[in-house]
Amino acid sequence: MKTWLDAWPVYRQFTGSDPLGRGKAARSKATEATVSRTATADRVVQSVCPYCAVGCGQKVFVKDEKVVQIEGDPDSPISRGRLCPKGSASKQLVTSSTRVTTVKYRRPYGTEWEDLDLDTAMEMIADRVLDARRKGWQDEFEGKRVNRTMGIASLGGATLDNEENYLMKKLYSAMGAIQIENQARI
Amino acid sequence: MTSISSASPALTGNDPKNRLFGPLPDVSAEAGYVEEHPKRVGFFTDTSVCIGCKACEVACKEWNTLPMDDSHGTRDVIGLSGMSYDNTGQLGANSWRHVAFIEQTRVVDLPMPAVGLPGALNRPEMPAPDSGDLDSTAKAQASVLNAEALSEFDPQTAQTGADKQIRWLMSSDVCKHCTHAGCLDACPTGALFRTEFGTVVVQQDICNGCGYCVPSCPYGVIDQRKDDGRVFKCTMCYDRLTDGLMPACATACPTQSIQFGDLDELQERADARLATLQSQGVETARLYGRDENDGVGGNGAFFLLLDEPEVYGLPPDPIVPARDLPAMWKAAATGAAMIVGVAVSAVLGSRRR
Amino acid sequence: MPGLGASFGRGGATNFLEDLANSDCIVIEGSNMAECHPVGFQWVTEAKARGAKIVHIDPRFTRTSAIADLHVPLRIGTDIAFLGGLIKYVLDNDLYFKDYVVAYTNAAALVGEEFVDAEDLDGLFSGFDAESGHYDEASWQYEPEEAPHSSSEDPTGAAEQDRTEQHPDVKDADRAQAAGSGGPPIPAKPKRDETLQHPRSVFQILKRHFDRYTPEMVSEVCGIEPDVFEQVAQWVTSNSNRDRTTAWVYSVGWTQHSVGAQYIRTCSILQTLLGNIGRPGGGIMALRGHASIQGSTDVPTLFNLLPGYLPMPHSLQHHTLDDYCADAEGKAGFWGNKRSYMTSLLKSYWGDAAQPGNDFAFDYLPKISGDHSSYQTIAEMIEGKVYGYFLVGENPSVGHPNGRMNRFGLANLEWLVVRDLQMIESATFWKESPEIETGELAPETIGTEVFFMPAASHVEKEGTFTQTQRVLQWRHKAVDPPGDAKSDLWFYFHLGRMLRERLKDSTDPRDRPLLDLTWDYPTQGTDAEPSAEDVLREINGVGPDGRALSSYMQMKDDGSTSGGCWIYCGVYADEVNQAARRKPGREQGAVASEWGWAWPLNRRMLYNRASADPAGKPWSERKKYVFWDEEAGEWTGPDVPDFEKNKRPDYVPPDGAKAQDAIGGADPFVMQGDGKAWLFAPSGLVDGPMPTHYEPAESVVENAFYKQQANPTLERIGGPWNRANPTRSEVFPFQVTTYRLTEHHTAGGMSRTLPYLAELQPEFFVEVSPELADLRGLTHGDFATLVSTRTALEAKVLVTERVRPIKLRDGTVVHQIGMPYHWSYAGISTGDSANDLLGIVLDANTHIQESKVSTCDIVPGRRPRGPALLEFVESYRRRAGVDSGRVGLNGRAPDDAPMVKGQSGS
Amino acid sequence: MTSGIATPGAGWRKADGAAAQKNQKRRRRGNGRRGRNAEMAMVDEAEFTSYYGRPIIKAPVWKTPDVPLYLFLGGAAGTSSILAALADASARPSLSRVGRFVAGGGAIASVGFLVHDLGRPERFLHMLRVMKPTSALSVGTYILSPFSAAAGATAAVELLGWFPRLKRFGGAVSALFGGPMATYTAVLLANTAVPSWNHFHTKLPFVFAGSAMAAGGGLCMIFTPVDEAGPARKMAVAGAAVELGVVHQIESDESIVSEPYHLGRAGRFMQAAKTCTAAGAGLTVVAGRTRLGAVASGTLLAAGSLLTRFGVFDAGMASARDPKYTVIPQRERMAARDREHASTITR
Repeated sequence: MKTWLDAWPVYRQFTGSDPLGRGKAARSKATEATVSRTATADRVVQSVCPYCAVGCGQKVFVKDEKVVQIEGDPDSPISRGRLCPKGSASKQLVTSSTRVTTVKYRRPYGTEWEDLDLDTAMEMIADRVLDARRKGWQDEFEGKRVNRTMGIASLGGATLDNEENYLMKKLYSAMGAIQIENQARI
Repeated sequence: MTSISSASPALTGNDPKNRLFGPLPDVSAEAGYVEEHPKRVGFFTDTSVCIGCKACEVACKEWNTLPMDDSHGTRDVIGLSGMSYDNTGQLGANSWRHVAFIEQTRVVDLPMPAVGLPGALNRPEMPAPDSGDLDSTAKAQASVLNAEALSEFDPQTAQTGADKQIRWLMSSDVCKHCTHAGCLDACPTGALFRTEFGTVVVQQDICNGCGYCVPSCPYGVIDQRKDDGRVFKCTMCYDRLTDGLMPACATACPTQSIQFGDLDELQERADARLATLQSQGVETARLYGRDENDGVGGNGAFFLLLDEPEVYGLPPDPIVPARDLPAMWKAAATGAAMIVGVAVSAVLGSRRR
Repeated sequence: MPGLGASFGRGGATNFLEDLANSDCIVIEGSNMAECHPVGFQWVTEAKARGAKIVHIDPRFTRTSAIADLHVPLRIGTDIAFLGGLIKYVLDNDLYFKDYVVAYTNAAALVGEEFVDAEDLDGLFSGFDAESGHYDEASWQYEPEEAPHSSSEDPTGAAEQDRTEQHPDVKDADRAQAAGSGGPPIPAKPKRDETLQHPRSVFQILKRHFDRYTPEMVSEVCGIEPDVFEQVAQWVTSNSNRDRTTAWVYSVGWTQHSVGAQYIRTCSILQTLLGNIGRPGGGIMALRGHASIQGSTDVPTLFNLLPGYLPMPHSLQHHTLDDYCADAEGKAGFWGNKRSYMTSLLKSYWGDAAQPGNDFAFDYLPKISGDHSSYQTIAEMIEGKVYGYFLVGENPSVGHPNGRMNRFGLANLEWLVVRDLQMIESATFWKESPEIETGELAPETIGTEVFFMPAASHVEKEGTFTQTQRVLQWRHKAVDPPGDAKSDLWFYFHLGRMLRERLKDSTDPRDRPLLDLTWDYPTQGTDAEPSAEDVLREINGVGPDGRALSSYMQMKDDGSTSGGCWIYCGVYADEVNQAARRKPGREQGAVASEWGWAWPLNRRMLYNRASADPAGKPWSERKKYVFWDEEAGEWTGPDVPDFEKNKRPDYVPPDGAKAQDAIGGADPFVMQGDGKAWLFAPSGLVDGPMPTHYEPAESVVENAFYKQQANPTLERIGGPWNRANPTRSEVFPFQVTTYRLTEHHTAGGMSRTLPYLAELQPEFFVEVSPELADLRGLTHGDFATLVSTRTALEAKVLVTERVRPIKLRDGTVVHQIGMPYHWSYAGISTGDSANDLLGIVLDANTHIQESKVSTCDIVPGRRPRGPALLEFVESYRRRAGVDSGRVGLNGRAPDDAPMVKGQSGS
Repeated sequence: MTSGIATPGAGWRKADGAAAQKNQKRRRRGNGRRGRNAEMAMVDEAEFTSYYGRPIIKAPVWKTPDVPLYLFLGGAAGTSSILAALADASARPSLSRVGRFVAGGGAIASVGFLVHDLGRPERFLHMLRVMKPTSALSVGTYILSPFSAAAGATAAVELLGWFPRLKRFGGAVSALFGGPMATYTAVLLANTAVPSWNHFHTKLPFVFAGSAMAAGGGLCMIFTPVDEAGPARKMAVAGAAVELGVVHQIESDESIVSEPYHLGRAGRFMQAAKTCTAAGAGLTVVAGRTRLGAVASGTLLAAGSLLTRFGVFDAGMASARDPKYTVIPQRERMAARDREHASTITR
């Protein structure tokens, strides 16, 4: 009976320290159980914002292998935990419902996208790379040795990691592709 | 044990403890947190350093998983507002932070130089350009702007051109977490409650969407989400506070325009900031919501503004409606008594049959 | 950035963001820092709170201006005039930092007699070849101390080098950018006049060159009042001395001009004269716009560079490793060790296959032969010369100027691979682009095979970004990417693996580079993700003992060391991923050296030896930074000295010294051949040793300085899809500039798709002044149509006094239109794409387009739809006397396009 | 803040160039009904500023006609219940019976409207979680609940003819709450930030009391034989007089917040209400003792009351939507305070 009555805020109003029912007496069960989702995250990972080049530190909170929060990393001496609207929207960027997560394929003269298996796509791309490389190959240009292909070009965004850029340039150079460019030019 | 009636200034008209109105040194204790409780926390929003980036808006939405908004509670309707860079419009159920943008000019008293342009001549369908009056323009430019005038210039104000000065005010508005909160007074379910931190929060498991808090807020903060029925507003990230974290907006704010902390400390900081600005000649600077003697007993979230409050869409002299509650109940009781009186005399004054 | 590289020896920002808090005056010019780098801007507001003056120089009154003490609304494209005016002001009033200038700059160097200044050739320097549009830099050289080649060990090679260096094809290949780390080579040390009085001293040449940049001229050209100029000059100069420093902040508001590199050069000259380089609170802060745009030039995916700013071998110059290193062999500074860096790179690429006997596989590298930059490549695509294209996190259909031309390029490929998070416009051009509506493209005519490969986001992979101040920060992986999404590292590793597998039995010598490639990165997890940390270690380099190198000074030219990017050497020192260091900022000093890792060798402020006087003492207590500790016999301070730690300040290089040993103890610019900051750049820039004001390629104003209207070397790409608006055309009477908003990110793929960002700036709009609105009858909130020779766009109109018409002294009024460029047809917030309006005109130094200024017309109402749009734009072209912009099938030139029924070019 | 409202921002003006933004320049009905001093006149001329003409406070989200109907029915039911109880005590069975039906029907319908107006109707019982004297809705809940229970039950047993003693007790209970039931709704409106309600917080209860009497009396008149309906007629006429009198006070108030009672839809409602009420009261006096006259006048009175509720409701909504009703009174208040402050200083 006592417990049951205690659960009724009016009773708490009459018996407690909050007669007007605007504070303690009005607290609900859910309120008493309030917990921040940063507190319940399985882990926190330190990352860096992918938008502009200030390089703000981010803390990525993960729960059940899902990103549940991304916020500024106060440890960063550069950003001191702050983020701009884009950085603050990073979780939405990562968890966006419109992200495309499967391979899409458009055949020549096709009018619609088709689904394609990732492995098949990789095989097809590898075939096409070798073919374009061969078709665009130049041993010499205007009498000078160039050992290159003009059949393949590439344009990377400046949100590529250094490691990715490195592998790209290394692979392209080895295959002889030279028209390798980046947002850094823009 | 206190009885309701003896503790009900609203009904008795007796409010010695300032429970309805006036300064209140310890809002949490008044709300029943009589034992040890955290200090009252708040926001100090210093608009003189706001860069209008809206990080606060986004960080708030991300943390609180608010829906996209057109500021009227309906979703998926977006369009350019034309109100400078403000496309949020106002605080609402889905926008708990709102950055206001106000473009202002101060005309330097000069004849406006005429305007001409290259290339307009062969476009007869266009209005013919006036020929520029070189002399008056040059004279105007020369006479108005000199280094002295510039150094006297309001340091908060950037300068553009000779004939007018421009400034662009930006301010991130938020729930004020009033000492005397109209919404909290109005809520009939106890969904709105004051937390141990002195903030005012809606308990979403309780709210039944009566909507009474909406017109009770003198700042027009809280609003109903139409498709949900319940009301929503800034919680000052109550859940984060319980985890010892700062609210999301203050965490994100790049220039510390939004500062979070213990209210008394923020107030000191704000006073110092105001003094600095005033010593620099920023005459238009003033604090808003800092005064505990104002109509809501002071705000938990207060501001340093550079113009009158209404310029930012804030009421210049808000008063919590409950200030007059005793008078209202008195009038209602008198009215009720009057009905009984009229009815009794009507019955007594009528002949039977 | 060659502007910085040619001036100081490295292309990176000289200071770091946090250091802005130490400034006494900050000038933000060519940058809208508060909007585009809001979090970095906290250091500006901090400086302001400490009493610093903040000046914002920008055509528009932006959110940066709102916080600044002073906004200077100069006319778009006139920064050189403004900065040149400041240089003259400094020189005329003897306000330069004399001790600094004499000791640390090339002010005292003498230039050869053949040099003729632009002052005397009406805007052209000596050596210009009108036919090719290129300069020969020979006449810009120093007067040598001794005969040029006597100190060189390889006279023939060097001579050969000198000859080919000036070849147009080599110029086209963007050698300037190779100054990203290591200044351009100079043949010999110059004669000097320490009194600075010799008429051919750099100092006197500079004085004469900037003589006509008077306050009146600045006022006339920039459209600002002389008193505003005076105020800026006064704040800047009074805050630049032993005790005080001024910082300059720029961004793409400078680089995206046809004279972009020279904008930065002008600022470099000014900041050098004021003694603000290498000192706390000083410097030139280059703000990059993307998470790792600095990294993307350091470890480049650029046609003309190899990692660490080593130039890509050129077919005319570099047949062997010896050729490649000839310009550097025996030279002072960086160039002296070029062979070590290159050899280490080749060892990283080809491992055991790179041996002294085969020139360390130098021949495996493909050679460039001219300009192969992005826009050139697009033009070649339209001609059908390129078969396959990879777009990796890039959306040229929206992000590049002249989107129509870009889309025509894509439509003429055989195949296209797009790797991105969202379905971006560059992947859907074949069915949704504006050209589908106009009828210029149709799915049925486009043979391009498109593979959309979902990519991993920044939290779904690990690796480093190099941010704007050269700091590498490691990102840890938080979660696995969803579905088929994979990191780019995964994609390229496995693509390489598959190619090598396919070719494993090949005997074709052209396949050797692929087969000999070191490509054995360990993989982890079920999807066999290669280890990014392993790649980083390879980039760092490994010594003969198999351990990670800790400094590029350890690199050898005998093949005993490897290293994929010499300037990043040290990032894996002591076998520790230094970029992953996360010692909280509050637990370290202001420089925070233990957070991440900065190239070179974790130096946060470049050229910081200049923060001390020639004797090694701090210039002042207030601006103390790095100084010589005589007792310890080393340079010390809160930062890593950007100098050899134990090189005494009074060190004088002995005769015949090479590489770093040839740099004196009082020469802070260790990457320059002479250890000096360059007020005059005898080489390194293709459009002049000193900056001159040219009008933008598309301008409504005549150049008031010289007869030469625009940059004589600017690069155009011709075609019906890239017509130019004529200069001072009455058909296109308004200037237009493009920019970003805080709420969106570049081409919008990462912002227009996100509800929280899309709703903040929901529609494409343009900003116009009330005067222009009156003139053209534009209504706030309604649509207007903007027209150029490329196309026409519609946008909502925001009438605002923040955009100001510029009144020039001759009575003309220049109306400027502001146009954010984030939109296109995909995503939540949509609109026409601003970049479609722009043409492609390039800075010859960088091949960066002039997207910050062009011309257009604006009329009320919405644009025509469908084929009517083509006719509408064509009518403007006709009126402006411009060639037709009509194209044939899939955007090809009308003539060589195969005729298809009902679709012929006009 | 001494700069006063004539010089907001010391010369700074909104830089618009956009016609859309220029709509907030002026104010006020121009009928010169102002008495005060020259300083007030200066205030009159002042431009008032706002943020792009946007409202400062949020207008109530209450649905219409639910809430105006609730106000009307609650009032009519409340007064009817009193009338019924007194009629019962004075042996007027018909009037008592009618009064109980009106009270019961009105009470049940009000509860229905109230619940329907909730955003989450299924949670209507949460109203009983707390008892808050600061909330008119909470206090109202503790008035409405016993009232509607009692009135409803009384009407039910009246209809069924069971338990006569219980009926009398129920009638007495509902009568006890009838008065508060009729007037608390005025506090419900006045205890908000809505300018045109809040400003008249001491007047609205009397408007509502009068209006409720007119409605309750009117409705009872309609259904009660004229012989027994004397008390209803008297109460109705008295109520109408009170309503008209206090409404007149509100409409002729100095403050700008009385303006919405004249303008637009609210103004039309108020005008119609006055007409109906006055006509109803007059007709009651003249022809209330005839069956037809009773029906007609009762209907007019009830309609007048209903229209008053709609008018008051709409006036409040209009005052909430236009920032001038928020800003100008507050500015005037501040100016008055400043004057007072200045005079205390000089004294």
